[in-house]
Amino acid sequence: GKADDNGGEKGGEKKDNFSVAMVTDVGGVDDKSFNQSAWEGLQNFGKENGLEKGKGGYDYIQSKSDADYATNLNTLVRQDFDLVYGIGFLMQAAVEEIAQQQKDAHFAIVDAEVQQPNVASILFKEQEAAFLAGVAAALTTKTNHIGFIGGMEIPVIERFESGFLAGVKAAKPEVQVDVQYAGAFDKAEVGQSIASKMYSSGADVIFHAAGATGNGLFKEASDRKAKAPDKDFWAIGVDRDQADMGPEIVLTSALKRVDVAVQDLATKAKDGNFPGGEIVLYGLQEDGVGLAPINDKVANKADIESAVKDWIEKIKSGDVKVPGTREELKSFSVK
Amino acid sequence: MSLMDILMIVVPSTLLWAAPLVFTALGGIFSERSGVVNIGLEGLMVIGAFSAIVFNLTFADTFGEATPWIAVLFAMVTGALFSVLHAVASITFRADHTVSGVAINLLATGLTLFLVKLIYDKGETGIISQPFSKIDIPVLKDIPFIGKILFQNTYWTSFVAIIAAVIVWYIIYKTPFGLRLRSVGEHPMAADTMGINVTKMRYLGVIISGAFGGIGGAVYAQAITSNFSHATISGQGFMALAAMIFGKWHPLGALGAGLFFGFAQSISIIGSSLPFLKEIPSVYLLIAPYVLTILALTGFIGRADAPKAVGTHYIKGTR
Amino acid sequence: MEYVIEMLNIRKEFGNFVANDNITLQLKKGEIHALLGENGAGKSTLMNVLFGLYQPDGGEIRVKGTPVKISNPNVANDLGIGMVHQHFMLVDTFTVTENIILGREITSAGKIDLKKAEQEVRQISERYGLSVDPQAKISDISVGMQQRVEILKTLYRGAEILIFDEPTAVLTPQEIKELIQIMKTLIKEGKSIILITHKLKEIMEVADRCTVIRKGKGIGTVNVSETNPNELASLMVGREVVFKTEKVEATPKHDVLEVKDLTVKDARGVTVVNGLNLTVRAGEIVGIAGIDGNGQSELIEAITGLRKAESGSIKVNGKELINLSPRTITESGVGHIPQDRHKHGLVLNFPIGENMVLQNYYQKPYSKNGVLNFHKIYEQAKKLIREFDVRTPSEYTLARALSGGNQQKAIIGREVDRDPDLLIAAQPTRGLDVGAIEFIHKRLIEQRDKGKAVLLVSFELDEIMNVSDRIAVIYEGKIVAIVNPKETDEQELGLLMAGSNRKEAGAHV
Amino acid sequence: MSKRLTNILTPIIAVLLGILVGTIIMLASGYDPAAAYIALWNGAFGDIYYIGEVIRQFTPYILAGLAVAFAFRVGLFNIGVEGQFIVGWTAAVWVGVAFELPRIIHLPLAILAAMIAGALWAYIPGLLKARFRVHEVIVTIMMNYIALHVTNYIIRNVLASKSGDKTDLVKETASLRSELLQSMTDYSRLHWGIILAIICCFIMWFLLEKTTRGFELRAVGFNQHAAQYAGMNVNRNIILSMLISGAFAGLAGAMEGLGTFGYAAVKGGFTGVGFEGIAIALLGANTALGVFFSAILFGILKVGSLNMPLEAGVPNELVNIIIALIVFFVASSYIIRVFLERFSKKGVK
Ligand SMILES: Nc1ncnc2c1ncn2[C@@H]1O[C@H](COP(=O)(O)OP(=O)(O)OP(=O)(O)O)[C@@H](O)[C@H]1O
Ligand SMILES: Nc1ncnc2c1ncn2[C@@H]1O[C@H](COP(=O)(O)OP(=O)(O)OP(=O)(O)O)[C@@H](O)[C@H]1O
Ligand SMILES: [Mg+2]
Ligand SMILES: [Mg+2]
Repeated sequence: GKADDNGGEKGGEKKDNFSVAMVTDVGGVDDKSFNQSAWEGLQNFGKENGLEKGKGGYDYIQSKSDADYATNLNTLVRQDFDLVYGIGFLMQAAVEEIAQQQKDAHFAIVDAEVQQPNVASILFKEQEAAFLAGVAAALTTKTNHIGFIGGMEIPVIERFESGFLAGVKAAKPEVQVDVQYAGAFDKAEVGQSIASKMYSSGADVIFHAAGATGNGLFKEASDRKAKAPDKDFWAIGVDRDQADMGPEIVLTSALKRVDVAVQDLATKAKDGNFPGGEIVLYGLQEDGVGLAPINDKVANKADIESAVKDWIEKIKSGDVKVPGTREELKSFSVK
Repeated sequence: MSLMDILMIVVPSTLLWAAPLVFTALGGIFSERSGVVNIGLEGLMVIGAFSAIVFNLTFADTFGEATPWIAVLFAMVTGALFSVLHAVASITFRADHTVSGVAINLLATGLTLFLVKLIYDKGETGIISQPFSKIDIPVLKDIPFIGKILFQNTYWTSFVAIIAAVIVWYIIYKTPFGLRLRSVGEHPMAADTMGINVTKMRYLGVIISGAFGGIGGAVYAQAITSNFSHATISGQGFMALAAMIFGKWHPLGALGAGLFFGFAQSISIIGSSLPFLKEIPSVYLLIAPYVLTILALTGFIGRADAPKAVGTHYIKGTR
Repeated sequence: MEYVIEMLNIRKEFGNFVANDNITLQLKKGEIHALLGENGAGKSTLMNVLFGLYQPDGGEIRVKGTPVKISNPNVANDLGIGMVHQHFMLVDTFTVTENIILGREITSAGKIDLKKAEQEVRQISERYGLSVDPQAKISDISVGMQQRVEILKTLYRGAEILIFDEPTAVLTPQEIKELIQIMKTLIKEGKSIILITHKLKEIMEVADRCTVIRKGKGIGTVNVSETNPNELASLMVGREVVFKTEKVEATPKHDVLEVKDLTVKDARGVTVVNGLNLTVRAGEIVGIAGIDGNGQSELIEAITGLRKAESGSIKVNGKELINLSPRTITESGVGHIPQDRHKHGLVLNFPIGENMVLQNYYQKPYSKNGVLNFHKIYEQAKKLIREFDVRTPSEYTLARALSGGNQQKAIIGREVDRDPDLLIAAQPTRGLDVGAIEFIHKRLIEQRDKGKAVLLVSFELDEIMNVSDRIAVIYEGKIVAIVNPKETDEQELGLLMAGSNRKEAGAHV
Repeated sequence: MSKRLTNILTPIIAVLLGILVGTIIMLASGYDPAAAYIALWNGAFGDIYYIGEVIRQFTPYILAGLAVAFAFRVGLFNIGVEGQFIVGWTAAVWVGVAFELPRIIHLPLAILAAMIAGALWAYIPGLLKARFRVHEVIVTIMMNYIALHVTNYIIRNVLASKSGDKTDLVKETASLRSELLQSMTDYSRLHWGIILAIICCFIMWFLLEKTTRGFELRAVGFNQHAAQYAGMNVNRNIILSMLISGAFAGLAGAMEGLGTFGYAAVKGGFTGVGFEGIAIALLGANTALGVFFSAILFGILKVGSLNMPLEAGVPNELVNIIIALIVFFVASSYIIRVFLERFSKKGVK
């Protein structure tokens, strides 16, 4: 803790190094999702600045349950890390509370908003990535039938859903989109059953924003593709490029560059520009979201790419404002 | 959506869900029929899932398409080995069966995740390249109507599960082994006086349950999740336990219960697409399988009697 | 003389307790050899040693002169030793055939050949006159039938020597007769039998010789033809025993229990008490005689509130009690010594002390404002243990650890001490030795003499005749006759119980 | 060796054996056990903050353990503590955010709401068991899932504020948090709930061991037939035991809702507290005192282990293995007793 005897020594280190650490939620740093991405960002930051993993450099703690967030955040503060990240909206309350207690420490939270002078909130415009995914999906579908699988009905996923639907609508209004929530982020079998239902009822592209539940989607798509290689069963990944989940079936992925954001924010803080009390939004403009490369096996890959490029320009320029809620989606139109 | 469409979605999905539950519940039957409570089914599935995924990742290149099947066999062996712990504790060391089962669950989760860290230096494994795949069953798929519903877009493992249930029924009700196993679970002292080695039968019961639990986990992981993480097996073992009790400790009953659970889950998934269910809040669909199970139990299944001596220790010379 | 079995100087210890101390028992070929001793004397232990369930700590066993080591029941079976256990070793959910072939299944291609097995069972059954249905489920057949299945099990395994551990304790008089017939047939077929029983009459009737043990020690072997029941009893107990319980003439007063047109269904929904009428007066003991399964259990369960009655009336001291809760009925002055002491009578995992207040723990002085007063509870327990001679290390000992006889004494103490106006005693002496039986009979008569009404249900005609002031014969759920014990005999009762009416029965006398 | 000494020694030996095997596993897999245990120790006791966190952690463990143990003593296996815990948590927060009341009413009301919610959730399996003899194990498993989905729905659609997946913090007047306790423990989340948990231990002990009601409950637990014979209402006692068990579980939920977290959030899956409760109860031999101590042990191991990867580079899954081994050895205490007896006999000779 603060009073422990090697505190002075660490104080010394502090002058040389800017140390950063993060607390993951129960997923851990190999969750193939935002925890992993955040950790990659920290590692990159560490490499860039010649830091070592561990105290005084960069490190992480994995939580075992929701109750552990506060303990872990506190532990990192007590180890005198200069900036402590809470990864995921689940950590919002814990960060908020500890920030008030540890006024000298600096925090950042990903995917949630905490209004404290010593906390920077990192939010993403997921809807923009999802919008692009929607465009790609709409231009790929031959059946004019698409699916969306959500994990749980929480604001982040609603942003994915709204953006995706807006993208589809913008590119090809006549396409029908089935939306279904699995109710969990860790139920691959539910994901698979939903995907199966959607493919069976005629969808040929499905986008998921459902964490490990989405693994069921890739499984279903791969199975179907293996059985009927000349038919289309596309899946769109989320958060990172999920092309590794099935080279035959992953159309693209809606990227959420937590790594970019984490690294960027750490750099800002190191340079003395810590955006305490602010919300730092990462969208297309900031390279915080994007679309992964389109699968080579799509016939009209070039068309899709150019369409996507157009829309990116429009979004970046502010011509198009992508809806982030269902409410906004209702009033969304391209013209 | 036409009825045919609905059936074509619901039936394969029911079968998909049911298979791991049925395998594991069958395992539970062996153990409990021999008189040993097995609440450790969850842990046995964890072990099975873990072993199958590790095997699959390691040997996919060697065995090619046969990999998932060999991985199931491997998981069967590891499950059986792991269950020896439960057998030793609850039979030889006279541990409370439930406590030992809880320990098995805790140990399985802890150990497998520890090993994943140790082997891969990661929190969860990568995706396997040779999972169980959807297939159309040759010949049968062409049966009019039924073929489309039952034998297309499905998994071999689902049919293996059904066949396994029938075989287990045969073993438990038609063979000397089954008779002895049941006698040990009903009245161990009677069995002892008839020269049956109670300890041996109970060890066998538990070890076979471990083998089946391992299969259940392996099937689940290779047909559904394709990797192993802390979330791969999260409650399926308890659902299998419920299926076993629901099925009244009878192999065909467990099969029925597993199919029922699968069916209820499928309905909760497809429900949102059915015209008459579309409007209701999704929470009702999400809880439907569980509510239906409770209603079914209360309404027409009613009380189920466990094997009489289940959970007790047989110590020679006491009653 | 050729002995088929010789158990020489057998010793068996349980921890520090010596259950068998130097006991010798020699069984001749073709004889029925009785083994007699008080509850806890060590009879079952000795037989379990012979059957390979226990390993002796000393002594030697010889079969046909050859020393053997019987390490498990399989070895015993191979040596031709079969045992009919005191507590039946049958799997309730199995059929007769399944129980019999268990462990020695007949198979064809890995599958149990039930057809063939059933045939074989039927054959043996016919040969020894056992008439058992091979396809019946154990839970569906009577106790007597279950016992025959036990016998069949041993015969199926080719037993030459049969051990019967208290076979008659659970049987009706008719069944006992049939069993004795069966034993005689077995002897004729060349078998030898060791018979454990507390009933001296039976020993006198069938046994050739009798070995007596007391407190784990062998007392000796006598030829039955050269002895009499009194000698046997005093050998066993170590003192003189009175058989005919002394009692003065009853002076019955007002009606305490009035049962009118009572109809009760059993667990399977069959009407087993069918318009039954019965009155028990203060100061008398009414014994209910009947063959097991004629509605006795259901009658008692209905009176005590443990089973719902369909219709009719049950009054105690004029108060209608039908279908009230057991608690209300207990509080209205009904005491109940239940038939199954382990199932109903005791919470085996409670200390004996807490069992002593099982019905009145909530009353003063055992509790106040919902809080138990353990001091008072154990004081009461100590008193009852002393008064009723319950042999237990202490009042804190778990009820489970007591012998059957002592458990029964504890229950009787508890029920009698509550001083109920109506005391129902269901088979209060089942499985107890003559000393304990004597004690319990005295207590019942004592209650009667205090002006209480006592309803006694028993399958032992001796007991019924000995203790009751009036005998009510129950048949198919009705009281078919009320007889005076002084004016009847076992034969008449037996016929009444079998459904013949009074006149016919009387005609035989 | 006296029976008493054996009874005390047995669990201690079980714990030591668990640690011993854990050490062997670490050595075999190339980790440094000494460093791991020091990290564990520091993570649990290295700072007054961590002591506060340990207590905070085991507070709901005590209650969840009591919930499981109480039902066990009446012969029921309540796997549904997890679900009752979740509904208790939600109910407490509901009352905590929805009303404006003075503390003296608000806090008790919120706590009561949690207990009632947990009790009602347990009432259903209790009732079905009593009335229809439906196996409580299945029903409670199913009720867990129903609790999860229903509370998520309520939180999302009824309780959640603007953000949509989480309620506001409960009002100050309904909070178990304490400035005093926090300042004593350097900002740990220690709250007054620990007092309630200790009181509940006492209540469980007193109720079961000292009252007529406890007499009935225990009798029903051991022998329903004898209980019925003795004039006790078996069904009522079954239901009652589930109600009390559920109330304990609900109260455990209030510890999280009014103390540790101060809010309720949509949950992606089970919290695990209810399932830990099973292990805690069994480890504590289903007695109040036993549950108390085993909950403390669990709390220490859980909180301490968080520090292991950071300080010693040892995966904290290892602690789960050790916990499992301890439960395993406690379950097998028969064999430990046999060894102790042999050992002491030899000592005498
Ligand atoms: N497994 C055992 N462990 C310890 N003591 C035992 C055991 N079995 C029997 N005993 C004790 O040994 C003594 C003899 O018991 P046993 O069952 O042989 O009596 P019994 O003569 O058959 O009595 P009963 O007439 O009641 O059947 C009893 O005092 C009993 O307490
Ligand atoms: N493990 C044991 N430890 C101590 N005593 C035991 C043990 N097992 C059995 N006994 C005792 O052995 C004795 C004989 O048992 P048994 O069941 O034959 O009793 P019983 O008097 O014949 O009663 P009943 O025939 O009515 O069941 C009893 O005293 C019983 O308590
Ligand atoms: Mg005996
Ligand atoms: Mg006896």
